[in-house]
This record gives sequence, structure tokens and C-alpha cells, in this order.
Amino acid sequence: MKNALEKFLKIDRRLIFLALTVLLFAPIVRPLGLPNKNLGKDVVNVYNYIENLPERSFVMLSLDYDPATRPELHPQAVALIKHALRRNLRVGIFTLNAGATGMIEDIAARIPSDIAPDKVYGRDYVIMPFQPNPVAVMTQLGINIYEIYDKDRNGNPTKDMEVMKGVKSVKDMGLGICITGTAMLDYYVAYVADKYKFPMAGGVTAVSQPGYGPYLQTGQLKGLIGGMKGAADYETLIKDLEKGTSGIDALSLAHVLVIVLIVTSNIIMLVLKYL
Amino acid sequence: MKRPPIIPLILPFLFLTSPSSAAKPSPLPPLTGFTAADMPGDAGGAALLRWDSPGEAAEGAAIEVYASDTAKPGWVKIAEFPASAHPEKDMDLPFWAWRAAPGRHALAADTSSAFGRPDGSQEIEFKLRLVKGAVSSETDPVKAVINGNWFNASRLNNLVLMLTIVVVFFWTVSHAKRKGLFIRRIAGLDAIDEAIGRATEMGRPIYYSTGIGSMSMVPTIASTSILGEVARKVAQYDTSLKVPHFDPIVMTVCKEVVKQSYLEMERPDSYRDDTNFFVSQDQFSFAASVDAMIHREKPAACFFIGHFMAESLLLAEVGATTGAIQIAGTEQESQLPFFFTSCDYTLIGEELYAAGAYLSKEPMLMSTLKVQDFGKAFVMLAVVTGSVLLAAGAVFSWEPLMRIVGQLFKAY
Amino acid sequence: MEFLGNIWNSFAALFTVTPGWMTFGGWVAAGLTICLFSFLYKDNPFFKVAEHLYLGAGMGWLFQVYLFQTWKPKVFLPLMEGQYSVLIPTLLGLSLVTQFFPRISWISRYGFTFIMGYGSGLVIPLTISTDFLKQIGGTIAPFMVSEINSGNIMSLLNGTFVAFGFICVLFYFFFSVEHKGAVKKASNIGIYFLMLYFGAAFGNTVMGRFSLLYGRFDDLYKYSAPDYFYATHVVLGLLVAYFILDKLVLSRRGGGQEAH
Amino acid sequence: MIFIKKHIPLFICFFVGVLTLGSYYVPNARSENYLEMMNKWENIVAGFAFLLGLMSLFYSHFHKISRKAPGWGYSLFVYVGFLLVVVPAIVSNGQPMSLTNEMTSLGWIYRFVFTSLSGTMFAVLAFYIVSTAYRAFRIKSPQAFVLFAAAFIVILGRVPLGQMMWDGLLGWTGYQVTDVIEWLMSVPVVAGRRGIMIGIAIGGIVTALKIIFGIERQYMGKD
Repeated sequence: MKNALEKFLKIDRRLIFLALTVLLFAPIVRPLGLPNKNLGKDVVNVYNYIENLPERSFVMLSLDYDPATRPELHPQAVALIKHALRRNLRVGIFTLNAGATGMIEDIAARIPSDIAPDKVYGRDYVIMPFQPNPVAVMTQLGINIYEIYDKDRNGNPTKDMEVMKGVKSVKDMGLGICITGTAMLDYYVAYVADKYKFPMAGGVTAVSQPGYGPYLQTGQLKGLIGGMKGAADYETLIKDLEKGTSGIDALSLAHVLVIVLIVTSNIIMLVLKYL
Repeated sequence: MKRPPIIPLILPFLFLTSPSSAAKPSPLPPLTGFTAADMPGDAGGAALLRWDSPGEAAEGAAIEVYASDTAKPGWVKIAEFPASAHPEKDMDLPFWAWRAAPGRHALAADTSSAFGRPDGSQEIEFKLRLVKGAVSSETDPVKAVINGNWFNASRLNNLVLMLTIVVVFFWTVSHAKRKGLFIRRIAGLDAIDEAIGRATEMGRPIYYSTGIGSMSMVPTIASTSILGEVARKVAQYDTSLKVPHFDPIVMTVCKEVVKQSYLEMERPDSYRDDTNFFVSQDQFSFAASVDAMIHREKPAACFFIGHFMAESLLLAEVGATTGAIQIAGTEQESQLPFFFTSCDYTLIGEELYAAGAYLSKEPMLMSTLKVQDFGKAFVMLAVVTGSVLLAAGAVFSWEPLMRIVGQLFKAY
Repeated sequence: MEFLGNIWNSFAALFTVTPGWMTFGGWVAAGLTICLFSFLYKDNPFFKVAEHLYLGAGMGWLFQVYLFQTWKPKVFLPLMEGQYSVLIPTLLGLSLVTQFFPRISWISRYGFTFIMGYGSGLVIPLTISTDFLKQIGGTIAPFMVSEINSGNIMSLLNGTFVAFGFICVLFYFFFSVEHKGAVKKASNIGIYFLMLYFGAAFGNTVMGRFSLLYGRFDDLYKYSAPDYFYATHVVLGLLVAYFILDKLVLSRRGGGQEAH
Repeated sequence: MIFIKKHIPLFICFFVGVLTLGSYYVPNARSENYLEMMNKWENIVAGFAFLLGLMSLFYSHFHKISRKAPGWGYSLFVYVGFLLVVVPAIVSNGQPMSLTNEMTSLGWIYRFVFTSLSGTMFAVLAFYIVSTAYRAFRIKSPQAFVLFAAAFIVILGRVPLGQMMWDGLLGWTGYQVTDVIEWLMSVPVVAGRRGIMIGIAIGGIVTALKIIFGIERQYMGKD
């Protein structure tokens, strides 16, 4: 008995890998279709903040994630852009992460086709080129953005665009949102939100989500979308279910697997110790 | 600068509405005590306007602010708000930079969007217009010279704290060099002794990894100090030590460290140059190779101390399954949960630095740690006194106390 | 000149993305993904090739972004327009590269000190305000109420709890006094707060990593469709065949490296 | 020579550092103009810092190939991968999408090569989390138990299936699992994280001071 248990504890880990593969792949082929309820408070706060902005407010969206964190952060970005454009807000897409430019192209291709076909580039939204020095750009955002963002990603002058009308610095914007898998949001909090008293919210990976608790409690961040659950919540809020919602559904079985594994192995350990 | 002319816009409005209100003309007294001055502590482009509270008479009225650049005269409306808004105590400035007078209102009026903001000074005229329904009244225009200032007084608390940290830092540096500073022993270091003792008993090797950080990173530096301590113990007990490396430069440094430890314990004969060896510069290949080695050799103890990223997961798991005593330490918060659940002892964040400083007695590491301790002591004191004072303020409804405490710890 | 232009045009035409290329893309993506996953079975040449491709392709992507979105609009075009002031940061930036040439590596110090001085000067006051003053302010903020009543008792309790835990954690990381008596008790409580933090982080990390895996599986599922001629199935089959063959050859040679 | 090699760079660091530090407290237009110029310049300088990473990667793999170090053949693929992106980028002028919204060869490489490679590298970790959970997650102390309890609630409460299980077993308490997570994230996590934060913050300030005053010079390389 003891021997069998010990053997069971030292099971080849590739069997566990296989179990995970099956439990994660199966719901992709055949979705469970469970509803995503219990929306997170911080996600609702982001939603409400955008909902309460006056029409044609300028929202700065800094997309700073690369393909490595795409499944978590891309649905967040898409949902936020949908919401902002539907609310008839102006959206400026910025990036300080060179890996993000391809993700942004993906969004740029989707806006005219399915996100918001009636919106016009240059009037309702603009896409800025990548800039290499985050702290310098952020400091400049509070003074005069045209000194660095004089041209958009296609090389057209930004100053005369209708979308930029009346926007000189973050003081003229309604809200800033940084979506990132790195520490870029921390920089935004210190270099822009606090320094220039600018309302910021964030979208981050689940891994870094708990670390932002202190900033949320002090109000340095107006809200936070965390990981795929956050993306699913946001999709629920804007009533437009996409990858986030189907993703969180597919994760269900795998999450239960982890719990079962931890509990089983520790029970076996106890049995081995006291029997 | 094109501005829509204001007067033509307002005049027809006045005429249109005047017949209905002509029946009962209630003259609205103009606002009193109106002053205009430069807004202190800013980059220019804003003026500080103050006036007496209009009181009950202005219930439902609005105030419009007009400004005119004396270099290019012409009145422009720059702000509009309900007459009851902007009492002086609402000004977003701390008590040391702003003394709110009761019964007065104040506004930091932005002129930069109307007249731009020159590098030098500009002279601007202001007047307030009180509007209630169809009737309105105006103050006499007041001139103010507006310019940028040399100090933002509302950031004084930040400046004082910054200067304090500078002073404490230089004091600790000089103190650490002259006399040394006290740092308590870290509990994790006792666990190291225990692990090495066990390895000696079992006659199996010890693995020590400094992680994937470069030599310029503080966790790596701390890790080399701890490696020195481990190597001393290993030399003493004559156990075998293996140090796989990710970075060739870190490897060169570690070779010196280990050699020095053997010399100190007077065991240069037992020192082997292949104790430190290079594995791979690729994160996952490194982890896979070290995994395979640990799996093969089943060491008695594994140390994972330094800067670790995703490979923490791979390394800590294999050590745990082979039954080694594991001691870990990293500054990466996201990796700490994995180390904590699969290792016997984990040095958390700053503990790692403290252990490094404790062992190396390096004045620079020690002084940094001391400044951090100073900061923590300050925070503890501030939180305790701050919350007690605020709670007292709440119980006794003593509002000024609460405002002072709150503004001391507010960043502007 | 025209001849060169023609060569360039026909060269560029090779890079036109046709529908056939899109299908082939599915095969490439499925192949690379499965090669990287094969590491789970054991370290193997396919994984190593894909891993090195990743390093190169990542750098290549960054390089082209810098080239077209930074160097061209921020350096080259202004210089063409006669704005010679950009030469100063450009030279400082290029000085960094001298680091690789030991004899003149000292030139890189000009660039580095320029960056480091600026960054350090910016970060000091901002850290004091964001991570220091505001965090103290945030901890004591729940006590800033006009009166204590049943309505805010929960937030007061939670606020007290945060402040208490915060101080205990600070005691855990306090190295200037021996951990004895009350200090030891406080730091022991502090570690439980840290554990709750790490536990929550662990739970969230599980979700994060699974989400990434879901993303890859979702793509693999897409490429397993008939549109892509069952790319996923075929690649997976080939790789399994390789491992079986590998094992057979190895066992004939008398063992090999033990996987784990 | 030491003056040019060492003293001037250290002076630049001190000068730029103190001026930039001061600009936070001095709101004057001159200080703002200075900061604006620095922001523009630093942005360009940082654009070249990328070359350091590129060259060190190329250099280390070139070294491996020229020495014929074990596994040098794989190093060739670093260059293959690089060209695989850069050549299409030059052909398509850095545009992943053409003006008519059609995918260019660069866009193709991005979607099918770069995205799969970079996405999968970290997706592999999900597998190790599961095996660590089974083979190494040991609840051997009260602290580890607390960690487990928090992790348990979070893992469960994040997915719909877990929420249903909680409602079935503990629904009678009247607390939703997300309420518990919310409390966890806004109370004990804030305390723990904030405690760690303060030390890191002051450590960062001290390092920055050391750099400004020229005490910390490791980034400058050896003399």
C-alpha cells in the first residue's frame, strides 16, 4: 500500500502534462458554455469610468503587450476599444513596447471591418508610432505631446487631425489606460497619473494583478482589468462576448485539475507520514 | 488665435430675455473683494482670483470669468461655474502653501489656453460676472502679472523627505565605512548550516545556482556573498559543491569567490576549478540541463539564490521530487510562491539582500539596507501616529487636525 | 537604374502573400508551436531550432520596428530636413555601441551617463510621491471620516487590518533590531500577510499561464481544420514518429540520456 | 585622459541628474523647456540602446559558431530567424498591412512565425505549474497552509465551474467566492504588497542617488 502510494506520488510528470492537455483541449473543441458571472469590482470601475466620460472625450490607450501575453491582453484591448468607440469617445492608441506594433496592426485592421465600421481614422481614432524611451515619453505627455508624437504611424502630421483637436497634453484627456504584461503600468502611475494628476486605469496579466492592490486602494488607479477573467468580465459588461469569455469557460476544467492535484498529493503525503 | 466674439453672443440673449424680467428688476450686487494675482508655484499661465462669498443672494447664480491680455486687449470668457463653487478651503493645495480664509472664494484660473504661455511674464486683466437668470453684474477689471515661479511649495513635503534620505544615506555610508553597522542575523542562514551538515552526512553533493541575473544586479551580488559562506562551510566539511552558471561573467566572479573561501578555510588542496561550470545562456535550456543533472545526481541540498524568472518553476520542482533540502531566495515576487511551496526555506526579497550584506559586510550594501530600514521605521511611525490622530480627529470631530495630517502625506 | 528597379520589383513580387501562403502559414505556425511544446517530452533538436529562431525573429521584429518607427522618422528624416540638433542625441546614442570595442569603450560612458543621470533624476521625487507618501496616505485614509458610525465600520475595520498587516510586514523586513519579543511576534504575523499575498499571486498565476496555453491550443485547433489540410495532426504525427524512431535507435545503441 | 574618460562622464551624470531632479520642484518655464528638450533627446538616445541587445546576441552566437562550441549549428538559426523578419520588413517597407488592408509578407511572418514562437515559449510554463502543483506543492507548515488556502480560493473563484462548485457547497454562507477574492485582494494582499513596496522604493531611491553622485558606476564598465 505504502509503496503503491509512493509510486503514485512520483508519477512521471508527462502523464500530468497529458491530463492538462486533454482537459484544456476538450473544452476548446466542445465548449462547456458556462456563464461568466460575478464580475470583478475593479473591472466594473473601469467600465463605469468610461461610461461616465462626456462624449468626444479623448481616451489614451497605451497598448504595451507583445504576442507572449496575447491571449490575456488582446481581448481586453479589443473590448475597451469597442466600448470607447461605441460611446463616441476619441481614442488615441499609443505604444511603448516594440513587440506590440503587430498587435496594434491587428486591431487597426479590425476597427473598420467589425469593431466600429462607422468610425473614421483621424477623426475618431489615431494610431501613434512606437517610441523607445518610456520615461521620456511619459514625462513629455504631461507637457506637450506633439514634441514627440508629431506624426502618426504612417508619417502624417498629427497636430491638425480632428481627433487631436484641443488635446495638447494629458491634462486635456479624459482617461488613460495602459494594457501591459510588463511593469509599464507602474511607470504610468508614477510618471503620468501621479505627476500630472491624470486619471489612469490598467489592463494587466493575471500574474501581476495582485501587485496593483495598493494603487487601487489609494485611487492612483481608477480601475483594473486582470487577466482573462477581467477580459471576460468586460466583454460581459459591453454585451459583446468574444475570446475572453470563451477562454475563461475553457479554463474551468484545468483549474479544477490543479486543485485536485494539490489536495491529492498532500493527502497522500499525510497518509504516508502517519500510517 | 481666433476666438468667437463673446459680447455679440451675449447681447441678443440679454435683449431677448429682458422683457420678461423687466417686470421685476432685482439688481444683482456685484461681487466684492475681487483680487487677481499670479498663481504661486506653477509654470505660468494661471492666475489666482479671489473674491468674497456672494452668500445667499447668489443662490442659483453662476459666475463667469473674463480675461483680457493687455498686450492684445479683448475680453474672453475663460471659466464659468455655479456661484457657490470654489470656496477657498477646496483649493487643492496643502496648508503650508495655502491659507484658506473663511467666507472667501478662490480659483486658479487657467489663461494658457486663451492667451498661450510665454516664457517670460504677461499682464492680464480679469473681471467676474455674476449671472442669475436675466440679471447680471460685473466687477471692475483687475490687472495681474502672471509668470512662472521658482518653487512649487505644495511639493515641500516631498523635497524635505528627499533631502532627509540624502542626509541619512551619506551618514550611513560614512558610518558603515568607519565603524560598521549592525544587521541582525537572518534566520535563513541557519538553515544553510543545517543543509550542508545533512549533505555531509549523506555524502551527496550540493547544488548552488545564482540564477539568470547579470553581475550588475543586486540579487546576484547578494547571491555571490551567500555562495562564499556556503563554500566556506563546504570546504570545512569537505563536501562536494556544484555551481552551474547561466552567465559567463557571473561564473568568473563565482570562481574567485569559491577559491577565496577554500583559501580562508585553509583547504586550497580541496578546491576544484570545475566546481563552477557554464551551462547555457538560454533560459529554458539552462533549466532543462540543470534539471537533468539534479535528477541524475540526487544532491542532498539545492540552493536557488539570486535572480530567477520562469525557470524557478522547473528547478524547484525537480529538487523537491528528488528529496533534497532546498533553500531558495529571490527578489522576483512572481516567483516567490513557487519557491515557497516547494523549498524548505525561502529568503523573501529584501531578506536576500540583508543576508548578502550580513555576510559580506560590504559598506555600500550595508548602508543601502540601513537607509531602507530608516524608511521603514519612518513609515511605521507615520502610519501609527497618522491613523491614531485621524481616528482621534474623527471621534472628537476636530476637522483641522484631520486636514493637516491628511495633507502631510499627500503628494501634489 | 531602371534595370535595378526591375530586379527589385520582381524580388518584391516574391513576397506577395497569396491565399496559398495563408494555408502554408497555418502549417508553419502549427509546426513551430508543436516543436516548442516537444520540450515537454524531452529536450530535442526541434525545440532547440525553434528556440533559436525565436531569439532571432524577436530581435528581427524589434530591429524593423526601431528602423521604421524610430530611426527613420526621428533621426533620418529630421536630418534630411536640416534639423542638425538631432545629431547630439544620435551621437550619444551611437556612442553606446562602442562598448563592444574594448579600446574605445570609454566613449560609451557619455551615452550611459546621459541616460542614467536623467533617469535617476526623474525617478527619485516620483518614487517618493507614488510609492512612499501616497502609500502612507492610502493606509491612513480610511480613518479620515467625519464620524465613526455603523455605515463605515466595515471600511474602518478593513483599514485597520491593512494598516496592522502593513506594519507587521515592515517588521519582518526590518533588519536593524534582533527579532525578539514583540518584534518577533509582529514579524511572525507579517509573514502570514505575505503568505496571503503569495497565495493570491499563485492562484492568479495559474490562471495567467493557463490562459496563454489556451491561446496556443486555440490556434492549434484552428490549424487542425480541413482548410489547413490538418496541419496540426500531421505535424504532431511526424514529431511522435521522430521520438519513437529516436528511442528505437537509442535503445539499440544501449541507452542514452535519461529523460525525466 | 582620465579627465575625458572618467571625470566628464561623471560630471554629465551629476549635472543632468541634479537638473532633472530639480525640475520636479521648479515649475518655471525654463525648467519645463529643459525637461522638454531632454525628453526629446533621451527618447532618441534610448532608440540606439536597442543596438546593445542586438549586438550582444549576434556577438555571443557568432562566437559560438566560430569556436564550433557544442550546439553551434543551432546558433545559425538565430541569424535565420533575424533575416526571416528583416528581409520581408524591408520589402514591405515596415508595414504589416498594405494600404488596401491586405497582409504583407511582414504581417505574414508576424502572425505565423513570431506570434507562435513567442506565444508558445511561455505557454509551456502552464504544464510545469500543474506538475509542480502535484509533485512539489507541500503544505508542511501553517504558513504554507495559509498560502494554499488563498491560492485555493483564487483558483476556484476565477472560473465559472469553480464558482458553481462554491455556490453548491458554500452558497449557504451568503458569500460569493468572488466577494472573498475581492476582500483578499483589497485587504491582506494590499498590506503584504505594500510592505514589500516600501523597501523596494527606498532601495530604488538610494541606487538613483548613488548613480547621480557617481558612487555607483558599474554601468560604466571597467576602468
